Amino acid sequence: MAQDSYLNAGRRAVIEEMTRDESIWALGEDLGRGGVFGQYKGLQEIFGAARICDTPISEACIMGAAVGAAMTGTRPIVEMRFSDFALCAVDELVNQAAKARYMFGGQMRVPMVVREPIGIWRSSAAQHSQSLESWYTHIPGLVVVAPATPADNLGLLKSAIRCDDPVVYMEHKNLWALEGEVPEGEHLVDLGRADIARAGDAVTIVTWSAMRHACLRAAETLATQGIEVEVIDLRTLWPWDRDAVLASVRRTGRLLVVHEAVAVSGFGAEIAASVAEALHHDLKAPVRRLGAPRIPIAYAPPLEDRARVSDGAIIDAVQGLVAPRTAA
Amino acid sequence: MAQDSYLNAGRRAVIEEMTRDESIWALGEDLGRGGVFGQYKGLQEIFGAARICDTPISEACIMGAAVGAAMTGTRPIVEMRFSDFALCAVDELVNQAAKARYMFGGQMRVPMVVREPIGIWRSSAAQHSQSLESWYTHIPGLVVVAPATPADNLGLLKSAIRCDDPVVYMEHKNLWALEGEVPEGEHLVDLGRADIARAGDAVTIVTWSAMRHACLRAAETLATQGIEVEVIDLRTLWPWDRDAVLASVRRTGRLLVVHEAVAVSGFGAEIAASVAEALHHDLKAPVRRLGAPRIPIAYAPPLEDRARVSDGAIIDAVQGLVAPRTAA
Amino acid sequence: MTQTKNIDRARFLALLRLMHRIRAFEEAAIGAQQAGLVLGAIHPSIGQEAVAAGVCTNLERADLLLSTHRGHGHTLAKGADPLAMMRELFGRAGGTCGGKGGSMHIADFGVGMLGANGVVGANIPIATGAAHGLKLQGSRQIVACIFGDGAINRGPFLEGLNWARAFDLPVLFVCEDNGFSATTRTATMTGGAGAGARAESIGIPALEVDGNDLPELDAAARGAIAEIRAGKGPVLLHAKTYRITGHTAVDPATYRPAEEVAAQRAKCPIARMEALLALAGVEAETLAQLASEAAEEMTAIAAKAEATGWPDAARAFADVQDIGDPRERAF
Amino acid sequence: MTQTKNIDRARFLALLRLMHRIRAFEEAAIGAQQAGLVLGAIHPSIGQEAVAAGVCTNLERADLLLSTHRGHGHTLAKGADPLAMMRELFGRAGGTCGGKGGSMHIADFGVGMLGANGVVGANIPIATGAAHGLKLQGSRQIVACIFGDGAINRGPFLEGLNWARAFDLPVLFVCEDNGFSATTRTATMTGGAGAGARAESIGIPALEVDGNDLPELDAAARGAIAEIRAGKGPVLLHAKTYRITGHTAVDPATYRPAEEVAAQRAKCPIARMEALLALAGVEAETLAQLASEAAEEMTAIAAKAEATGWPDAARAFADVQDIGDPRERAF
Ligand SMILES: Cc1ncc(C[n+]2csc(CCOP(=O)(O)OP(=O)(O)O)c2C)c(N)n1
Ligand SMILES: Cc1ncc(C[n+]2csc(CCOP(=O)(O)OP(=O)(O)O)c2C)c(N)n1
Ligand SMILES: [Mg+2]
Ligand SMILES: [Mg+2]
Repeated sequence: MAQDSYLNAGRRAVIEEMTRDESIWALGEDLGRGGVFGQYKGLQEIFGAARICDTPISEACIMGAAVGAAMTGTRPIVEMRFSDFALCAVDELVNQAAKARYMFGGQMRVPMVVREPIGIWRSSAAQHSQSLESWYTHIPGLVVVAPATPADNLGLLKSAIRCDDPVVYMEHKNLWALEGEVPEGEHLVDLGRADIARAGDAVTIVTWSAMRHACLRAAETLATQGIEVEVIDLRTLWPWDRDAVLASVRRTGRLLVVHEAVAVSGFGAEIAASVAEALHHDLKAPVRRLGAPRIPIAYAPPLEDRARVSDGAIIDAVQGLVAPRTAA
Repeated sequence: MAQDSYLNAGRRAVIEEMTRDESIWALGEDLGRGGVFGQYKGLQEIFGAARICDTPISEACIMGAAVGAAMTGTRPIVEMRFSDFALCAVDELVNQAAKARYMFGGQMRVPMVVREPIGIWRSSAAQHSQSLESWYTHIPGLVVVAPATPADNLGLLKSAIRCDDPVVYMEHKNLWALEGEVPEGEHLVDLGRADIARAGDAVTIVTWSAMRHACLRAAETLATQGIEVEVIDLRTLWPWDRDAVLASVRRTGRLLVVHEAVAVSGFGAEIAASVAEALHHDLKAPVRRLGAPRIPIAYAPPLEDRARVSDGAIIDAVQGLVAPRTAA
Repeated sequence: MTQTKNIDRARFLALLRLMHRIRAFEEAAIGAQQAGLVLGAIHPSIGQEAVAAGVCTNLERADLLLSTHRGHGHTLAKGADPLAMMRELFGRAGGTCGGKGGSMHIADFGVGMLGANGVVGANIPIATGAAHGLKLQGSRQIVACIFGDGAINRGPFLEGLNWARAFDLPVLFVCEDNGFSATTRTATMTGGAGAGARAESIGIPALEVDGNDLPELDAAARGAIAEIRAGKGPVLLHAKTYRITGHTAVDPATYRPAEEVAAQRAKCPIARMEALLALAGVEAETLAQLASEAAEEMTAIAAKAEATGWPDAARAFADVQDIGDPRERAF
Repeated sequence: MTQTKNIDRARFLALLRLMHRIRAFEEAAIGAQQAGLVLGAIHPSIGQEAVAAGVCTNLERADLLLSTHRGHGHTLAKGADPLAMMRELFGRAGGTCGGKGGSMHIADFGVGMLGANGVVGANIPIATGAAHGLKLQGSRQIVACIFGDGAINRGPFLEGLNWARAFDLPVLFVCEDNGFSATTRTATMTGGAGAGARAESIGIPALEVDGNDLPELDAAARGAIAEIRAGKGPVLLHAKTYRITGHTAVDPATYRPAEEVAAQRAKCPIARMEALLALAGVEAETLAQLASEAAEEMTAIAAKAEATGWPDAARAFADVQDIGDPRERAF
């Protein structure tokens, strides 16, 4: 184990996989200068300009070209820069990449990873801050991943690159600098498997991406109040680890889902609904969700902060869940 | 009251509103020849080519131009032909139309209606059959409407055209030919208000669009078995009529949400989760959702049918909800 | 306009036969649709067969092709099995895509046919990326990408062409210009001189040909493909033709005068090819036989398709993706 | 290159003053960012000020403007209040957008400035549609749409230009070509001769000018705008300039040689305008005063912005849409 950053872990995943498999290449704007966050720093020097491929500002063609390139036996890693710009390439992802394998009767597959950094990043405003992971979970054919730790960014990105289907891989911009333990040898994390980030039996918190850390902070505080929560970091949103979540809620009887995206029709709705359907009779309190209000992300800090799920809100929600029921 | 078709009712809405307000115009491909389904038939003859505006095959520009035209005081009706093609214009809708009012601090509004027909239509396959309404409910700034009857297509489309914010207006392709009673005078239906399509006290079914009719058919059959279900057609998905739904479930104690879209992260998840959160202690059975499996829509009828929610599935689900609980 | 006795008779007889087969395939499909056997939309390419024949005959089997919603001709010309295609249109087992795609999504990767597409212009970035993939792998294969005149007004046309030029990719762009974008005359919605001018402004050489003149098209495609295979990067071929039928098989196309259609029918590439071969000494009987053989072949194929069973309904859940249960929470 | 004594001194003094104010505004903003007062990204247009000045001075107040992420200069030149702009960058109350937008989303509808945009090329269809709206309403206003050289590789560029031509709309497209798409040299990713050639291929007349030569730019913009206002449809102005700073204020731009930047710095439009005015007899002192006045103005404005309070947090929930509770189910 060594300390490394979330950003470097992702970079290492790309290096290891590109070294292992010559058919892998990366394409996107400014990759030769390291990409917009430095995730690709030095990679063009290692792998050359053909495999770390600078592209025009043509998101639709970046995505569409990756589909064609995947059909011809290469394995593209698509860099979308900010997930917001992936909205310029939705036909290519949703109507083409996601459906091709099925629509053409399984004649081929479309192995590609679409890296699209999500999340609020101080004062980046409405067009550079979105988290739309729930959209992709709704689209047949897509795998959806949102890592929260350096180790997971290594292990999940490697698995995503090895996946034979299109993967929407959402790193969180606020996590680039996060340091953490990262295994030194080959490290793969299975897609579809959640991580129990903290064990507890009072309440099950299901979360992912940057909110994992907020939930763990809240859990510390709650522990000092004698409330031990279990924090499950889903890591993969499709397929999500239903078994892990149901097993936990069966024990705790209480569910809180926490995500940064807008609450309305966020992926938390799917989890809360699934748990309510499956475990209604085991629940000791109603399922509960925390997510952003249905507002665009504003620029000014005091406004932007209103779109954030705070540690305090998580603590309050947990306290509400464990409080004895009072007549409404 | 007179009989009219769903298609004609929409056409009448456009005629009435364009007659009332000169700033309204419609833009899209082939509108001069009536549009792809005939929804605009004869309108260019009435309103001229400037107001019933044929466009190039440029979905991104159709949507983006509508944003600019709305900012300059006109009220565009955007025709996307099939909701699937609206995926070529997502940046324009989500990053531009939906956010402009907020992002620019309320300096102006973007009054536009985006008509994008949804739904499975026999053997139209994966790129002409999608229902992505849940996506739009997740986007701050958008109003989302999905009418199910001729009268509602008249009254809701008129209200959508009068709305000062962008409205995603999703007609269902399979309903074009549906006939029904349509009021003769001015008929407006408020956005955000559900329709209790059938009253009952055993189970609350929440649905919208074409599934309203499947639910009503199922309700007939169930009534013969002594099970009286309440069928709520939401009509507007954002804002949805929370009060109507909660009031009904408070009475029935049972909720089934039925929609044609993929179940995973469909808008049914939002409703089921909301009801489970708000009415956990009133529920006599777990909330329940019916939607499509997470598969693209196939072409061949036997495969396509596997993506449909059948009347039988609705009946089974209701029966399951009212059945006495047996140990699992 | 090609008008000479000195044409390669064997070659053009074979291509005429191919055009007849394309037409017969579509006529059989339209008939089947009228009989309620084909449930999805059909976009016939009747009158446009020369583009399919002239382009695809110059491709090698390993070369790749991307097509449009109006792609039966291209697909047949690339070597796909018409019975599998017809089964696909009927939605039956053994269709090219197992009945999952239908007319707008026919693909046959076995012959390098990487798909029709239901989204106008969407095939252009995919084709460009396929060429990018080939180049990365050092292949000598090339990619042909056929699209309509309406597609040049979509953004992906610009992005794909610019990309192909920026990376000097082996791709032949073919604008199959039938004058219409569905029911709209493309010229009324299009600025400038069209596909060729736009390609040239992006640095891509463009050739304009009479798309109903098969020898002219054949020569142009052959030349362009040789250049592309030699590594000179993309070329655009702009083939002007005419859509004799409506946009779909059920579109009466009343938005254009009957005289226009009649005049164009007389210029149909099959009629022209027949006239040319007659001039070159081919007997009328031989020519007539090609037509009737094609009709017979495709009628038989339609009958076989009709006699084929449906795909197993469980296939609805196959080939979605390797992980995750597609049935989760449904029903 | 303009080199004459016979220039309109008053006009160009005013424009020089405007360029100084733009530069001073951005220098103040960069300083404030370094001091931690501006939290969002800033894309400076230092070295590109002539484009803003030359285009916007020829617009009427009622005319409309759409800009990019690099839009401070355009916005100031269109007449927006620099204090409101600075407050927006600081995220304070009284910002042009109430602090909701920041640098990349400045808009001032009061002076016809319909928005910067955080999405490259997205302003082009919006501008086209604004012009469409104006035309429908029989207005004499026109729309100017400024975008970068990188934007011409995005699909909306093609779609917007074709649309503007198809409907003969009153829009001036301005390609502010600074040679870079973020950290990438645009030429390495772009086929053909650039914006002008692409416009012409779509049937839109194009003018290429030295974007650091204000008199040349001014004359070209004036001529183009007169034609557009006369109803002749869209024109594209391709202004070649250079981005002296990095892509953002924190980009050291080490991907280009220092000599290149130094050479370009010498050709900066402010220096060139000063030289020209000196040649025309304007005293050095007068010129120096313009610079120092601008710096003082913007320093004072930054101080005022800093002294301004934050917007009321409750505004986070305002102006989302008329119906529906934005707080539903959150927190
Ligand atoms: C993005 C998109 N917009 C609209 C359509 C509907 N549509 C299908 S074919 C067609 C006309 C296409 O014209 P062209 O590209 O010239 O091809 P042609 O049909 O003439 O072969 C249209 C508008 C579509 N399939 N995709
Ligand atoms: C669609 C989209 N892709 C990528 C970006 C990231 N980005 C911001 S500015 C920029 C460079 C734009 O270059 P150009 O259009 O020449 O404008 P300049 O920055 O040179 O003024 C890029 C790639 C973006 N904002 N939008
Ligand atoms: Mg056409
Ligand atoms: Mg630039």
